[in-house]
Amino acid sequence: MLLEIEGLNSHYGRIHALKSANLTVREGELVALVGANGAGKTTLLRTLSGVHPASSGVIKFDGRDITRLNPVRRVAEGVIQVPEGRQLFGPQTVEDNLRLGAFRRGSGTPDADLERLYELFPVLRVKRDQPAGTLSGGQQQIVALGRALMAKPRLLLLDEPSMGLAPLLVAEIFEAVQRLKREGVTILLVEQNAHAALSIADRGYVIETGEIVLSDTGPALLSNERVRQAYLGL
Amino acid sequence: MLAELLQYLLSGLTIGAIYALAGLGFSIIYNASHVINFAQGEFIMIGGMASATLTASGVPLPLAILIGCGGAMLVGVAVAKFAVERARKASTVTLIIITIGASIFLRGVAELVWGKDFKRLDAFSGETPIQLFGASLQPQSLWVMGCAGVLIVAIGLFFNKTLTGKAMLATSHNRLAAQLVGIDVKRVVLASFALSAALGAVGGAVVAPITFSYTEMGIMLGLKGFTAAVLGGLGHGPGAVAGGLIVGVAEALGAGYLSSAYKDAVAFVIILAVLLFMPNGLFGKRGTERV
Amino acid sequence: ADPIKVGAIVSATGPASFLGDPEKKVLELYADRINQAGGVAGRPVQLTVYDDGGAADKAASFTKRLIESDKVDVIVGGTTTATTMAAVPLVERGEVPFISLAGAVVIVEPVKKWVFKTPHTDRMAAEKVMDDLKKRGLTKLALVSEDSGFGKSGREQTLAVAKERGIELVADETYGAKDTDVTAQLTKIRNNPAAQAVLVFGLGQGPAVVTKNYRQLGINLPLYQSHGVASKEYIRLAGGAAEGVRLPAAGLVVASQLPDSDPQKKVVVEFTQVYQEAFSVEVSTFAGHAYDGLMIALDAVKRAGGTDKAKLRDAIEQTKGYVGTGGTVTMSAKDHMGLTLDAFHMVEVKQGDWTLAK
Amino acid sequence: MNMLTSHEPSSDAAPTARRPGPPLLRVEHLSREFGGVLAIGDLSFTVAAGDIHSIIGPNGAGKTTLFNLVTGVYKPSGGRVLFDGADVSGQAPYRLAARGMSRTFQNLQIFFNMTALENVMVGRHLHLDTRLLPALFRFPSLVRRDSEARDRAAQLMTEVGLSRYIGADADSMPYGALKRLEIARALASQPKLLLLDEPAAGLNATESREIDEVIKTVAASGVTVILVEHDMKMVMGISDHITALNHGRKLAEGTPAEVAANPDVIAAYLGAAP
Amino acid sequence: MNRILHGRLTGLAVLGAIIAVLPVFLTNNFHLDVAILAGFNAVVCVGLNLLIGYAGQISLGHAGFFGIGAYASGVLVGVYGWPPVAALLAGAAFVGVLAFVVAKPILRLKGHYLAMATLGIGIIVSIVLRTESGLTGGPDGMMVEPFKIFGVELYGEKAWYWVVGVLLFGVVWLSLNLIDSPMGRALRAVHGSEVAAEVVGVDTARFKVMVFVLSAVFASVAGSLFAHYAGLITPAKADFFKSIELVTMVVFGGMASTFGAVVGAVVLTLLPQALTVFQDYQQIVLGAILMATMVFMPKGLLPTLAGLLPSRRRA
Ligand SMILES: Nc1ncnc2c1ncn2[C@@H]1O[C@H](COP(=O)(O)OP(=O)(O)OP(=O)(O)O)[C@@H](O)[C@H]1O
Ligand SMILES: Nc1ncnc2c1ncn2[C@@H]1O[C@H](COP(=O)(O)OP(=O)(O)OP(=O)(O)O)[C@@H](O)[C@H]1O
Ligand SMILES: [Mg+2]
Ligand SMILES: [Mg+2]
Repeated sequence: MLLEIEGLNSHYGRIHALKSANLTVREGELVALVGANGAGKTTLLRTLSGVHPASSGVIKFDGRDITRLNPVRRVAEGVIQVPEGRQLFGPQTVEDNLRLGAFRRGSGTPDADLERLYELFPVLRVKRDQPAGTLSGGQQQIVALGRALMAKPRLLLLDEPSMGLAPLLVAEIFEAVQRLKREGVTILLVEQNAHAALSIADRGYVIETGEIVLSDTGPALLSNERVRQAYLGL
Repeated sequence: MLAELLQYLLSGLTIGAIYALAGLGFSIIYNASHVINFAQGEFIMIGGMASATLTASGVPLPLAILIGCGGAMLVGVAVAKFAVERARKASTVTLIIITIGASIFLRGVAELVWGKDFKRLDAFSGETPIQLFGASLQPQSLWVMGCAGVLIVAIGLFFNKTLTGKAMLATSHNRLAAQLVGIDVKRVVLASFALSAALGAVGGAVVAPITFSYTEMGIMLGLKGFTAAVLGGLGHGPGAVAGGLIVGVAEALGAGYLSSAYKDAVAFVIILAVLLFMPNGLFGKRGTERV
Repeated sequence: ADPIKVGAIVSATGPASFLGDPEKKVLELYADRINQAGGVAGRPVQLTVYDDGGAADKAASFTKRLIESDKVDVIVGGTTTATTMAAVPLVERGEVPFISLAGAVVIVEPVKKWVFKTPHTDRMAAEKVMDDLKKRGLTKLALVSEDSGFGKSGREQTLAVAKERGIELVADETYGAKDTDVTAQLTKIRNNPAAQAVLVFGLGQGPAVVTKNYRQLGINLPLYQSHGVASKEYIRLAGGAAEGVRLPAAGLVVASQLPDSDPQKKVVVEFTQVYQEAFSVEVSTFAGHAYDGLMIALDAVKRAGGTDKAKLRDAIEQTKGYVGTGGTVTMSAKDHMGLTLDAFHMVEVKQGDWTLAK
Repeated sequence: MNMLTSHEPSSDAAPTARRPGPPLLRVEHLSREFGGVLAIGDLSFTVAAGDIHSIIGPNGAGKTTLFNLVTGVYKPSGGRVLFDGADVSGQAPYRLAARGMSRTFQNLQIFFNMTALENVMVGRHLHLDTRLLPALFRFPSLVRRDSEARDRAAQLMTEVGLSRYIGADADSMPYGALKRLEIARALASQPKLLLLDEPAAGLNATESREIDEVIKTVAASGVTVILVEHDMKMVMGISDHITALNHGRKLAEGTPAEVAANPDVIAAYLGAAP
Repeated sequence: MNRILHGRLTGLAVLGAIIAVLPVFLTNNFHLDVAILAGFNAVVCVGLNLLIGYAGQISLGHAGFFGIGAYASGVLVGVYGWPPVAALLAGAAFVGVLAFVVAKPILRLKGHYLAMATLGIGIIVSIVLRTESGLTGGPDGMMVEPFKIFGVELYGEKAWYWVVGVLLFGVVWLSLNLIDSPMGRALRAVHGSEVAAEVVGVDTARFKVMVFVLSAVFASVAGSLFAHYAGLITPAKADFFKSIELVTMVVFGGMASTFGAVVGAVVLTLLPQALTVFQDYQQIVLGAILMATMVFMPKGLLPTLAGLLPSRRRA
């Protein structure tokens, strides 16, 4: 068990955004989390990264309780998030953004990784010296993903990685996610493109107004009537 | 005629270098947190007062400056830790008001510690003016300009070439994202305050022989430093230096050729004119936010 | 017994702090001493001091507070001409005796019913300097004045006195009270071949900056200052640059050099001793001004037999032969200062100390 | 009353047939460069009144830039934009809004210092009394119209599916809700031309279908819609006409079926026929 | 948000009641004097809050406008013998025109650059006031004649208290009206996102200029009346520090809250007076209070305190 969440609660002021959530992710597993707008998906990821405090409950990573660790320590443990809305360092160049992704790995030269990333997403190479903030929406999304990969995550938290991407790229991203999984990275994937997410996921969770209401294997959820109606538009 | 002009230029450059040093301090903190630290002037004051009083009681100058720097750094870290960091979610204006509060507080403490009178610090390498084509230059001016020069290069390298420097910048651009890549944003902000406090203190020490040091010396220098930093483009080190020199020279020429009373006005008219055509200062980055 | 309520507004901080700070200290020191000695006519002195930071509007507001809220019997202070003049209409309207510690002649000319002052006027300073120039056979003077109340008034008086005494003003520059660099103005004077001597009219650190810049520019003309710098502080700040500077000052700064025959000698020596013992810093004439102001007020309380404001005012106006740090004071309905030129000494800085100029 | 269709009657609305109407927007040889790179190059196309006209293309093709040029957020480096018969190139956005354009943003532009409802009310700006004196002295007519605007804004929010956020502060809303909020705000100004930049981003399939409905209703009421979207199900389902861009230039144009079958579009964008 | 902040009528009623009852507790002229000064500051701050708090445009030069108003009255009445009311109006008109002329280019600037530009304008104004001593009396200021209207001289703290009280009440009323109007919403939208405001038809430049001019005129009128009341004005009233003080009051009380601006102005006018008891520790205490308040109440005094009350959310 790489990640274990037990009875996790989280608030924004008086708003109870996450209600005793229980969730587990095994080492090497790809788990999808689906839910409507405002269900609390982003909140869950933010609480996992430590940028939003948990009100109660326990988060265990690799057997250790990390509920009270600060974000920096969690990143050091290898918990890496691709945040909603991309959150780039706008005025800094694309390459600086990517290098900063490797910040926690210290001063070692991540040039080889950078090169691999450029192979994977050629547009990054083209735009490497441009301020990240001036890129198109989809290009920025790729920078955000690339930056997270530079950190060599153990647990990758993806918050809607396909948002704003052209169909071709969506396919590429999902392929990349699968490849990462094959390389041993554990992934928790939040996606509005529930169909694609559940298709590649080992298991999935459904969250509604802050509560986890359903969990099953990916294929089972895909054929679940409730899921089909509420999230797949079928 | 030429000697007169040269004299004004030299005085302007000296004063300008002082402003430049103050402006650099603003830029550093801005680069780490987008906070405008109105207590920057007080760091300068601490440096000036510490070196003046310590040397007066027999401490050798380099040691006195070092102690001043250390003291200023402690104060800077305290301001960052107990005030700025705690109000992290507050708006920029609120943070500015906090630093104003800090500056009033520090001035009050300084008055208790050092008293209200002016302190004198001997020039580092004598007071015999250097004669240049009929104009004279104080040796201390060279110290000021030299310090400004060295520091701007060091700071430029730091922010543009080191990962730590880039991490500082990143923190100011997007604190959330900085946390998510593992940057300890609190430490970054503390470090930036420590760094600019040290810088301010060195500045205070080298300018003290020219301006005297007193507990209120930071007010004017702080204001002029802010001016220099904005004129050059906030966060841009060489810009702050250029801004400082421009303000200093404009003042000296204004005092020389127009009227001493309007010398500050001359500087501000120039600044307004620059901002009209370059809304982000001389070297400031243009907007990188898209819709 | 009812305390005698003495109010004070001084500029203990701000650009005039090197005047106001000693003033504040002296007032507090002597109020204590007098109370320990049993007060005045059996009544203790209750002192309320406000620091106006050198700002005229703050001085006005504190004056109002002293009159309206603290209900003081007499006000000492107004460190600078500006703060004094801000208080003047209020004390006139509120009918409270007011003894200013500032220099300009406008404070007491024309005479205002409730307003008095202790230091010599700027006009006297100008006269003293002109006399000295004449003695040295110099006739062309360059003036550098501060753009503050004292400096402006001093400038006007200098212009007037120069005309009277046939001295030609060949340059007329100004600087700001907070300026840290005056080389531009001094450069103009250096390049003016007519100038034979330079007079600086200002307070606080400004004149010290001028002095330093003056030497840095290598100007060798005789340099005069006003009594606005008559404090060791000035010499300390200007350092070696102050060597040879001349200025008119009260006897206090050269206490030990005064001839024993001088009636002031005993007073100034004793005051110097008390002051230096209490604060272990060198005495300044400004401290003396405050001392004189307080003493004249309390002396008047004794003579007036109480603190009725009208009687107190009359008693102050009738001060006769009071020997203070500034000289022997004899006031009248036409003269609310009561000092003559005799008590003003031309002093010169030699080896970092004041000496009576020959 | 259905707010989405309650626009002021426009004479040229032709709701009957899906024949292309007269052009409402005409883009001629438009270009825009950033630091020497052309984000839009020599682009020309027209949008017929009453149509739902989609712009598709790979990331970085220049779709958002095109929106910014059409709505006056950026000034073109060359070419013209004609709206409703008039040359409006380089006009300020607020002038274009007065002419009847409104839009949403790919990078959310929400008034986070206000409530959700107030955000939508700002959308009614053009239809309210915004003079200083009536505001200072609170003229009754102003107050009355303002409260009508409030009701109207609330109804619009309901129609885009935001009824539960009517009283909420904008800064407490989740991403998907904010996308809808932008649509409501844009609709509040009762535009002739509505430009939507990825309205379905961040919405799941079911939620996207809701937005489909909203767009269709709006279009049915005679509002012309230009849509940028990567959700091909939505684009192919509701568009009357599609223009595909690549590298700032036109790649293909036509009905959804035509464009979807175009080999260039498939190669550059779709990957496989949807 | 709380009812107290937004319920216009409740807020106005409370303000009116406080103004009406306060004199009972102000036992001497000095206390009235402080209240009057607080009132003048509050008037300026309410206007400044429209600009800073609502429209999100910083100004570090507003004391300049206050100063121009004050000196217009001082000079026109004292030197040229104008009737005070005419001088006040002329000052306000001049400030209005000046603000209008500078606003357009300046308000294109953002954030700290705007701060710098407004600061520059304020400083230039104060330098002119300090230097043109022929008219203005120079650094030490000038005396100003009392305010006369219809031959009646306004004299004494009592009379002025009511004048300022009514003025403040009026200004607050106008400000509340403005904010609760389409124009007010447009101003706040400018703060939130300028492009978004533009694309729904808000001429952001025009609204920014308008609110800048409006707040400058508020400051000028307050300055004129202040000059007559105080009888002495100095360039310090127009300088950078005064501008900073005004901004501090607005932020301290609570940005984007009209009553917050009033509270900020009142508290920060009283505080230095109250702190004189600390003697040499005055500055330290003032600085500490300022810091602590902003650290623990980053939204400002009033909004934070109001937030503590049980609040009913609006539907
Ligand atoms: N900063 C905030 N302040 C107050 N409430 C918030 C804040 N952020 C989110 N919420 C509330 O928390 C709940 C969960 O929001 P969250 O952003 O986690 O949803 P989500 O599932 O990620 O939605 P989406 O798919 O739209 O991104 C929502 O009801 C939202 O209104
Ligand atoms: N302000 C700018 N400075 C520099 N380059 C820019 C700027 N704006 C846009 N670009 C460039 O123009 C190109 C087009 O960007 P645009 O945002 O229009 O693409 P898009 O088609 O909307 O893409 P997406 O589908 O990813 O949103 C991109 O390569 C981008 O980097
Ligand atoms: Mg989310
Ligand atoms: Mg786009």
